[in-house]
Amino acid sequence: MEALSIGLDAFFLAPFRDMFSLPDLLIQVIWEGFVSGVLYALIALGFVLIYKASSVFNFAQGIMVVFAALVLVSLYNYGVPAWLALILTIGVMGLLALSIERVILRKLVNQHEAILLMATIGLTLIIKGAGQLFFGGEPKSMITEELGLSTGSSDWEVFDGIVIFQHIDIAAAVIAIIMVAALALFFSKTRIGRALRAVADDHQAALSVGISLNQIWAIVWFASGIVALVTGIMWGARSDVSFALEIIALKALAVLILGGFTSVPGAIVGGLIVGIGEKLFEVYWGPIFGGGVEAWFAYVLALIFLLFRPQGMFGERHIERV
Amino acid sequence: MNKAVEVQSDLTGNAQALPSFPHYLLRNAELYRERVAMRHKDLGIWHEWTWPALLSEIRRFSLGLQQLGAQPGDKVAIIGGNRPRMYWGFAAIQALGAIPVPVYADSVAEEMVYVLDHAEIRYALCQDQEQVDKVLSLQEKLPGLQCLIYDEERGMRAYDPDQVRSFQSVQSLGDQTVERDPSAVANWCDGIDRISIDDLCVILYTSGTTGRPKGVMLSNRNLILTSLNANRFDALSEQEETIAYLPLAWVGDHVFSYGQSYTAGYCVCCPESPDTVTFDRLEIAPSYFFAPPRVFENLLTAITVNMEDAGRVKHGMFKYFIKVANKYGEKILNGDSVSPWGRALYSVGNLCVYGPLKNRLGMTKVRVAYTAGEAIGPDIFRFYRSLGINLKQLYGQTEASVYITAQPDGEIDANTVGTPSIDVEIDIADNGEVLYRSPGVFMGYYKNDEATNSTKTPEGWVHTGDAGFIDDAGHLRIIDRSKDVGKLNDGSLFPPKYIENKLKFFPEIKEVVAFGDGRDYVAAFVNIDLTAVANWAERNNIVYGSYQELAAHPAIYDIVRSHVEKVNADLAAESRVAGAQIKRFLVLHKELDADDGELTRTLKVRRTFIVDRYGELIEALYSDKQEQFVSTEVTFEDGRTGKIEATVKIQDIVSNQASAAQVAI
Amino acid sequence: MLYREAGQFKTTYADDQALLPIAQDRIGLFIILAIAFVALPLFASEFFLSSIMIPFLVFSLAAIGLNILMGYAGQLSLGTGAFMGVGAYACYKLTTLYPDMSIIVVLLLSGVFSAAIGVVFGLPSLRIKGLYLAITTLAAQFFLEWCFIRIGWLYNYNDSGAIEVPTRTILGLAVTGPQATPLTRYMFILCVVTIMTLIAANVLRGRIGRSWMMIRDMDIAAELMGIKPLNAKLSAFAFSSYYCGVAGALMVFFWLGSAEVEAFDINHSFLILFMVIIGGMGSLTGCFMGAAFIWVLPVILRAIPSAFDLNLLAATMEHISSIVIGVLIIFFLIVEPHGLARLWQIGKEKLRTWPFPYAT
Amino acid sequence: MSATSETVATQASTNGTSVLLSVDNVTLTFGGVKAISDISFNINKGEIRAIIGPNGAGKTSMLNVINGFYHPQKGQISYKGKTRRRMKPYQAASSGIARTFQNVALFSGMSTLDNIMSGRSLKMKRGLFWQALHVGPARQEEIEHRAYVEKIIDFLEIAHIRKQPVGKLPYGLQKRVELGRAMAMEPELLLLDEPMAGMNLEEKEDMSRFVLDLNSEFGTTIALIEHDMGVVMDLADRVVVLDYGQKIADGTPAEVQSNQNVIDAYLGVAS
Repeated sequence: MEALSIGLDAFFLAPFRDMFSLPDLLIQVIWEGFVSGVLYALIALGFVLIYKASSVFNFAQGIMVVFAALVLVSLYNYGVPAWLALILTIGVMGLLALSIERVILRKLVNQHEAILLMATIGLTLIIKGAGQLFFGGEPKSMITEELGLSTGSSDWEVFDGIVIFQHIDIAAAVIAIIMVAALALFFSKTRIGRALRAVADDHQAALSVGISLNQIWAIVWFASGIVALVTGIMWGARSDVSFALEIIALKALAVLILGGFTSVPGAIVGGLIVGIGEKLFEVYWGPIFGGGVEAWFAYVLALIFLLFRPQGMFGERHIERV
Repeated sequence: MNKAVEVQSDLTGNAQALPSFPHYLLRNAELYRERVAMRHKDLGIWHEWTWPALLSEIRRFSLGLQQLGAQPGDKVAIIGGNRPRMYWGFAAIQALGAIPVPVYADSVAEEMVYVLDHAEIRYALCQDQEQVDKVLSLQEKLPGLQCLIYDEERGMRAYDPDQVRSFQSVQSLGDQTVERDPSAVANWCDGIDRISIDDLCVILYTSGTTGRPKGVMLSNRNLILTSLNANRFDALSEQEETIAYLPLAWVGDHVFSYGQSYTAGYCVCCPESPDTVTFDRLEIAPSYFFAPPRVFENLLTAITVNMEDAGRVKHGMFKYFIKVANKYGEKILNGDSVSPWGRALYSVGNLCVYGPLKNRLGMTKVRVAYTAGEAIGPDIFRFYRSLGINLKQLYGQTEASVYITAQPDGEIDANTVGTPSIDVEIDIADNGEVLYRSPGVFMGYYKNDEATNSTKTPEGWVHTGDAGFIDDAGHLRIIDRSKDVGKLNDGSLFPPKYIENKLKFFPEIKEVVAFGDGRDYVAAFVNIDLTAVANWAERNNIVYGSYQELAAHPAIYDIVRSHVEKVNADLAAESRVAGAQIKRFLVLHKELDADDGELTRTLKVRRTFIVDRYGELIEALYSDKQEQFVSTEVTFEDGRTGKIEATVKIQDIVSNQASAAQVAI
Repeated sequence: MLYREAGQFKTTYADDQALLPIAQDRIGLFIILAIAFVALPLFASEFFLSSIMIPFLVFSLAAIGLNILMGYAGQLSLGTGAFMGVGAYACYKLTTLYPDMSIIVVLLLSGVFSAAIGVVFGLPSLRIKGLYLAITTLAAQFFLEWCFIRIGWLYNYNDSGAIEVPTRTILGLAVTGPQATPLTRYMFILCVVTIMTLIAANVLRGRIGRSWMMIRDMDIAAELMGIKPLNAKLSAFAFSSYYCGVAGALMVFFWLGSAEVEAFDINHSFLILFMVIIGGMGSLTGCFMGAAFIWVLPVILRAIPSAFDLNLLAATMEHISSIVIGVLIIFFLIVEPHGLARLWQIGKEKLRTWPFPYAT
Repeated sequence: MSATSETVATQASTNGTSVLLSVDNVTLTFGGVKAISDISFNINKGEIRAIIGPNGAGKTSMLNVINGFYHPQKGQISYKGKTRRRMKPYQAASSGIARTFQNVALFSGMSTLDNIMSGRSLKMKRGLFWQALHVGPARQEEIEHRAYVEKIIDFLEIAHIRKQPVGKLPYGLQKRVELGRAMAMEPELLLLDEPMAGMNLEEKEDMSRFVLDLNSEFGTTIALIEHDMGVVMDLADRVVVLDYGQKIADGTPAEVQSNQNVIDAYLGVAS
């Protein structure tokens, strides 16, 4: 009995006592979580863009992030000026999108979702292999300063403590917000954006707008390529540009479960929940389990969530017909 | 118990024969205790009966039938498809001294009533509800009918159980008899021993191209001696396997699947259903196979059509090796000398094409295959032989218990029907008609002495009704029905079937009716083969809505015309028939159909019927009209009748002039 | 062409429902088994046995496990590696706790643990379908990986964090550990894989296998035929995980000799997944084909540079083989989504109907 | 079984035939939309009962309620004297209700034989152990059921497609296989959702024959939805007519045909 009550206390009460005893740490943890949440959300955003338009669950989004960052860094290392490298990288991502549409998607029209998913897993292998072949497998540093991003940090004194904000993190948050806003504008204000929305609902309707399905697919893959590039820069700036990122990117899957496969707001909210949640869990509950719980928290959270709401936060319940 | 009878056999000396098929059943049950006598694919697998098991089934049924009151001399109809119980019926009935009368299961009620009534049927063994219903609908016309026995249970609940019984219930009647009186089995055997070799064995009704069917009475002697001789001719043993798929009431099936099986002791396999014969044949791989030319034609058409869909390389390879087979295959089969290169090529072809093809056709193990009933196209005949299948022709009749002539191994010619079978004598009458005499010659037509006397001479010679001659090698050649061979107004010879067969050998052409007797020139109706033509149309993007539309298509006319021209060229090359070239033809707007009475049940053309039915079309052929409207009454599969109407185009042909040299001859 | 089936007929349902009803298939299988059981042990080099055949068999078994779940029961899984890990750690714990227990018993029991864990993570499959389910298996993958690292008890608190395979004998012959020869290990694995494949084939053609396929093809109809989705799905998870678990134990005990958590990571799960995709979902033959392809292809690719005296780094070939496999996966999905097994089946059908293009 | 409240039914109908299933005041709504409102009717043992009505009349929903796929908000279903409010589809299956679907719902990856064998799932009892070895009882069981299934194959005349995958079969044959699968369950009550939809005349005649034979030879009670009035009039003993989720008529084919409501709602529209 004694042991049990201690255990319950350790799990259900002690972490909260810790939170309130050191509020500055709590704020720091939440901030850290918020920033990684933003990055999860960005990756998830890439998924959502593609899934909405083509029902392809793009497993390669994670590797695209790595790939974009690698291309950028490597180009710079070859002596290309940073701004030009950025433009060239955008070009490379465009080319990638186009060839994916031409070589893979076009051949797999109307196939089952699971088959499309597996095709993107194959794509992951190809991009990964090519990335390692051309740029080497070892981690590289992001050219943060060369791109005009600050690497400093600011301190904020609060609750008798200090909370440190890395400038790059602030930039990440700001850029992410700009990006989401831009996408929202793109979707609602441009002709192509509207067509993209139409495509998500009804392929025929999209055709009547006068844009071919193939074009739309190329465009969404390009768009998520750019999202990947931005994600890659931000993430690279915080740590290194390495293939380990690919595994972390899988967390975006958990984000998608929370937010739903087709919802942009869902991706953002889901990303933040996962980001903040796993940091809090790691710091306050992690010690109970011996640490390292970040590795699985997102998935288990998603799993528990799924059991209660299989359609996701923003998804609608389907009535099955027979 | 097995009393062998010494029978005189003119050509080959004395032969041992048992007096009846039930005797052979008893013998086989002793002799071949472990051998499978019969197989039936039912419910997905092959059920087997060894000879002793077969004996037991037949005896139980026979005893049950006896309980139902069957007497020696009673006629028992057997109406159904190739199912074991139908075959068991024969021996079970014969064991009681009664006479089985197999009836074509697909004959319509009126046809059936004639036969059942004429044969004074007392019992009927029916396959299923359909046949039972058919017989019951004729009940008032069949006063002697005692009881119906059915094989398949389905739908048979609502019938009077005294009048309509299941096969099993009759068998259990038999079982009860044995329970009551254990000596019943011995008595049953004694009954068999009382059967004499000269007793009536079976009555087979011939559908006949004209007039009422005639009941051919065959004695035990007829069938048993013929079967024994046939077995000896092709060295058939108890090792053979055959598949029974032809109509039970047809003499061919009766001899192949019953007579020869009982005398040789070989196994007969019944297919699952008529639709699955091809597949079932593949599974069984018979060693002794019989089919009318039509089956071989259809098979070849199917092969050709199938290969059209093959890839180019494979198709090319197929064509090449078929050519190789054409060149060497028959020679190798006949044991003639072939160059080592030819043999090598042929064995490669055998590996790549012939072997697999025979495998797909289920003919891998075929030792002897026969075609008979009609003339087979020489190309078709050679095709199968070149694959290494020992296909042979035989010439036979119901009245002869099948065998009149057959080709011995190694003496094969597509144009002949072989040498006289064992114990058969052949004579050619002055008018060219073929006559024969043999132990198989029938007893007479049942209740029709007039017909018997006009067919069979007091000396035992039988008129075949076919015209033919014996060639230098001693082989018989058949030209046509002797009464059908006619003359054009200019006196030239007109053998219609000869012409028709030549045309029918083209895959696109299914049936031809040629006219010319007493006319100025030869003209013809052509029936296209829907399978072959539809496939061709599909490949050439020809759109059509119906058979009628397809038949009237100009492209079809072009094809047919080119075939007619080829036949004309052939005819022109033979002085005797050069005058019989086709001048005008039309493609019929409907398929000739047995349901409409245009074909016999064995799918032979009913010429006189067609002349009546399509008189206006024939007149149009002999006028200068370019088309003719026609309205025809048809019977649909469900028995309803309707009319189809069409305007049929008529095509002229510029005929080849017989060469001057030939005219001079 | 090679199939001459004329004359092969069945007189009982037992024959008709045999695993290999065609005589030629039986002969073919017999030849393959003869090579595997007789020719290879006699003639193959140690390198060939230990670097190609043993991993090939291990992966085949794991692929069978995944294929049962994915190809037959239609439940997507990305956690194969972790389930293999459960088997491996269970085997290690059991054999170190009870050193006297026969290694065969230990091996078979270790699958039970993996099956139990599989059932736990399969529970969500009752409410979750398709891609969503993949996430729960990912949860299993990462959670279990974490367990393998953090729970020291699992590896007996080794400093290295790895499990080291002790020597175990059967009838005095060392089958695991450093003393076991590649030949012994190969023969042991071969027997296990052969028997387990046979069992899988039997289960798949019976009521249970059919219930999985019913759920896969049309879950609503299956339920209306009286299949309880709970039983069908969980039994598929259990059966599949059992196979993965045994494969994992075999991998460590009979191939690697020692293993850390990396041996069971997500990449490993993907590797098995690729084998199933390329081999063919819903086909046992495909599992072997896929395993051979994915395992042997890189070996060949690695051998190419040395054959041409090219001085390429091993890592480079690794990358190239990754690209090649990726391309092949996409190629197969485009050309034949059912993988090598379907290609084989199509080819076989061609040979059966030869010279015709299709059966009539 | 947990969610069933059982009451012993005292219904024995007036004309001596016993009621197999009765639907009492059933209402079914989807998100506020009424698919079925307050419908009552019954199915007698051994009869062929047709449910007809224009598109969207709630016919398929009715079948879905009967076999437990939908749970009605109001009303109850009594089957063989037991009243259930909520029933799982597999419970319906094990209590002897089988069905076919409007759009063929075969197991497309399996052969005709396996599809029909799948209908025997409930009848097969052998556990994993015997299945794994495939000797002894499991094998024996498989063979026994195969024999039963072969009778169905024979009954439906589909021997020639026994080993073919169902996905590639023509539609008419698929419907036949689906009927076979339902028959394999040896149901007491068989629900057929438009068994003849999309068939040509010949196929319809075959199917009608099978339905009638099935009813008379196996004694299976049949409830079917059908659009073809001719077929319904030929097959059905009694007909219930639905329109916009409400029952507008119930009686013999002749009665229904002369019912003014039906003529207005259904026949009027159709002609």
